[in-house]
Amino acid sequence: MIRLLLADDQALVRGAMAALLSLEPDLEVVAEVARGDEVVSAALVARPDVALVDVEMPGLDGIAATAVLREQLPSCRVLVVTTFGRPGYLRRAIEAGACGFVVKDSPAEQLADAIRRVHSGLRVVDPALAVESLAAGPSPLTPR
Amino acid sequence: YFGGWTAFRASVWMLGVVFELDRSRQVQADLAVAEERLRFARDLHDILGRNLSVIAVKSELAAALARRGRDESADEMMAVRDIAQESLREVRDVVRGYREVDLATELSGARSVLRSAGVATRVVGEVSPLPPDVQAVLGWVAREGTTNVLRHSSASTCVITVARDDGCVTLTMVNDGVRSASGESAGSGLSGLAERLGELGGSLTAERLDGDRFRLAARVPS
Amino acid sequence: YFGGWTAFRASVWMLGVVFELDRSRQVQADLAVAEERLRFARDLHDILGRNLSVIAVKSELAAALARRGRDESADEMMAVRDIAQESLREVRDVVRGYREVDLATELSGARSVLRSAGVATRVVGEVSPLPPDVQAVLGWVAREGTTNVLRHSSASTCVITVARDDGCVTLTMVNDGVRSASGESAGSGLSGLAERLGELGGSLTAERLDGDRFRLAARVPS
Ligand SMILES: Nc1ncnc2c1ncn2[C@@H]1O[C@H](COP(=O)(O)OP(=O)(O)OP(=O)(O)O)[C@@H](O)[C@H]1O
Ligand SMILES: Nc1ncnc2c1ncn2[C@@H]1O[C@H](COP(=O)(O)OP(=O)(O)OP(=O)(O)O)[C@@H](O)[C@H]1O
Ligand SMILES: [Mg+2]
Ligand SMILES: [Mg+2]
Ligand SMILES: [Mg+2]
Repeated sequence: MIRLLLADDQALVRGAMAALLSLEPDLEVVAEVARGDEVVSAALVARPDVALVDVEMPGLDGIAATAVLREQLPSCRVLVVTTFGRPGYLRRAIEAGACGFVVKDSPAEQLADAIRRVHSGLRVVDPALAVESLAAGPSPLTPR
Repeated sequence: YFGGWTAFRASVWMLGVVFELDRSRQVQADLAVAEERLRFARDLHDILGRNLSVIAVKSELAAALARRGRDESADEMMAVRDIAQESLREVRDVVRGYREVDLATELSGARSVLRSAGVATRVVGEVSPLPPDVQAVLGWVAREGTTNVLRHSSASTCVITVARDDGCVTLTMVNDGVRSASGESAGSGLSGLAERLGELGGSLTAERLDGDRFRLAARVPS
Repeated sequence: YFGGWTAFRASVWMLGVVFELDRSRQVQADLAVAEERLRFARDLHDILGRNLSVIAVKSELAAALARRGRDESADEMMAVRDIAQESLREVRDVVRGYREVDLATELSGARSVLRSAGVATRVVGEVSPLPPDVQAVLGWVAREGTTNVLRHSSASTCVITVARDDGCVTLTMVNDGVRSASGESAGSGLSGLAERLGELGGSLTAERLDGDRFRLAARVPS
């Protein structure tokens, strides 16, 4: 059994993802949080093997949360999930110690497969997302 | 140093330049508006992206539940339908917004253009929801007023006020730095505005105030 | 006629004007770009509007089928998922289109991503000014190449070279750490690049070298 933590502030996505992944025989969701600053404390209690972490979350962004999680619970591997890649995301995610970077809307099969690969120590990078996130520097559109 | 001929040529050339500068201010105003709309579009993409992610994940879940003969699948599908309809409404609102003049956008465009021309500009009052035709006409007032400030004054400050009182909305622009009457014949910008306002039962006043100031005020029932 | 001092002042003023004119051309160019993007955004909204309508109708149908215990409901929901994913892809493409590809920026992005993944990376050669379409296609090569290094190798070093010779620009990426053939079927990244390069009269080669190395080389006339 691969134990999963899901961190996403979009409750609808998180709930549906949890239900979908739980249908896989080898995956089990052991914790869910909606804020970046709750990732580490939840992980220290539930001891997941893999954390799926959304980038844009209140409290602390998912990439910053990944860095802390990797430090506090190194046995837990991190798969960063997002709707949009933005310039700099991929570099920051890798720097923070994430093993994977995929879009949220990946088909369930692919998502489950990405989780298994990350769990076995492989790196997973969604190519389309990488293309969006590779560029250095801020987005040319006015930042918030 | 310049001889007479050169000076003449130079001033003809300058006339052309001044003309181009005017156009360039208009372009600047258009750019500010376009950029504002793009910001809007980007925000819309963010919202839609999020909604589409929910739709993708939930519909996959619904299919998985249906395959297992589980009753919740119908509920999941109806939830997907609701999200799709909600998103559709948002797209429609925004697309409509492209075709209409949106007063808030025009005002923020005006402010940013004036500021970038070195005019300290404040927009006072709030634009409560107004009917589209009122927004459109006041949007035109803001544009023409802004162009006039740039063309006919060396303003260092400008205050734009939007206010509501007994059944009317007024938009007022006051700037300083009015140049002494140039004698050049006035154009048709303000009279065009007065006409548009008249069609909605409104009116326009434009007057020189003390202290080199100019006030443009549009009033329209709403 | 102009005296020396006046002429001097006039020419200083003209300098300012010429400077402003340059800026105004820039503003005009920016406006053209912004308007192009808005057109894009509008098209996107039309597509999204259509897709969202289909999603709304199909998910309602799926729910009705599920309530009647009919198996087709799962297929309908998978179709909804596919439409949602397709729509998201289009949103992403458009959002990406807002960003002009600048080769120097792409290369420094590639270097920093690879370095943060522990790959010692050097970028060699210089990017002299290149036409936008050449920069765009080489930017794509850099992105796809970098993604491939991350996905298909355990590289410890990577060298990216940009060079010009007789009317061509070449971009080469060499990495080590090639994994033994994984048996998984290859994707379409490189063939897509070859196609884009072909449109500009260029070409792509990708080959395994001695010592677990991989070389990707793009060549395009410029
Ligand atoms: N904000 C202002 N500051 C100082 N003077 C102004 C201002 N707005 C208008 N004026 C004066 O009022 C006149 C009439 O303005 P109006 O907009 O009708 O015409 P115009 O700007 O000269 O030409 P057009 O708008 O047709 O291009 C201007 O020529 C100018 O002398
Ligand atoms: N830098 C590299 N190091 C090692 N092998 C590589 C490298 N680049 C490409 N390859 C090999 O070439 C194959 C074809 O690459 P290509 O980019 O066309 O497809 P892909 O990356 O597998 O899928 P896609 O790009 O469509 O997501 C890869 O599957 C991989 O085996
Ligand atoms: Mg989020
Ligand atoms: Mg005028
Ligand atoms: Mg590839």
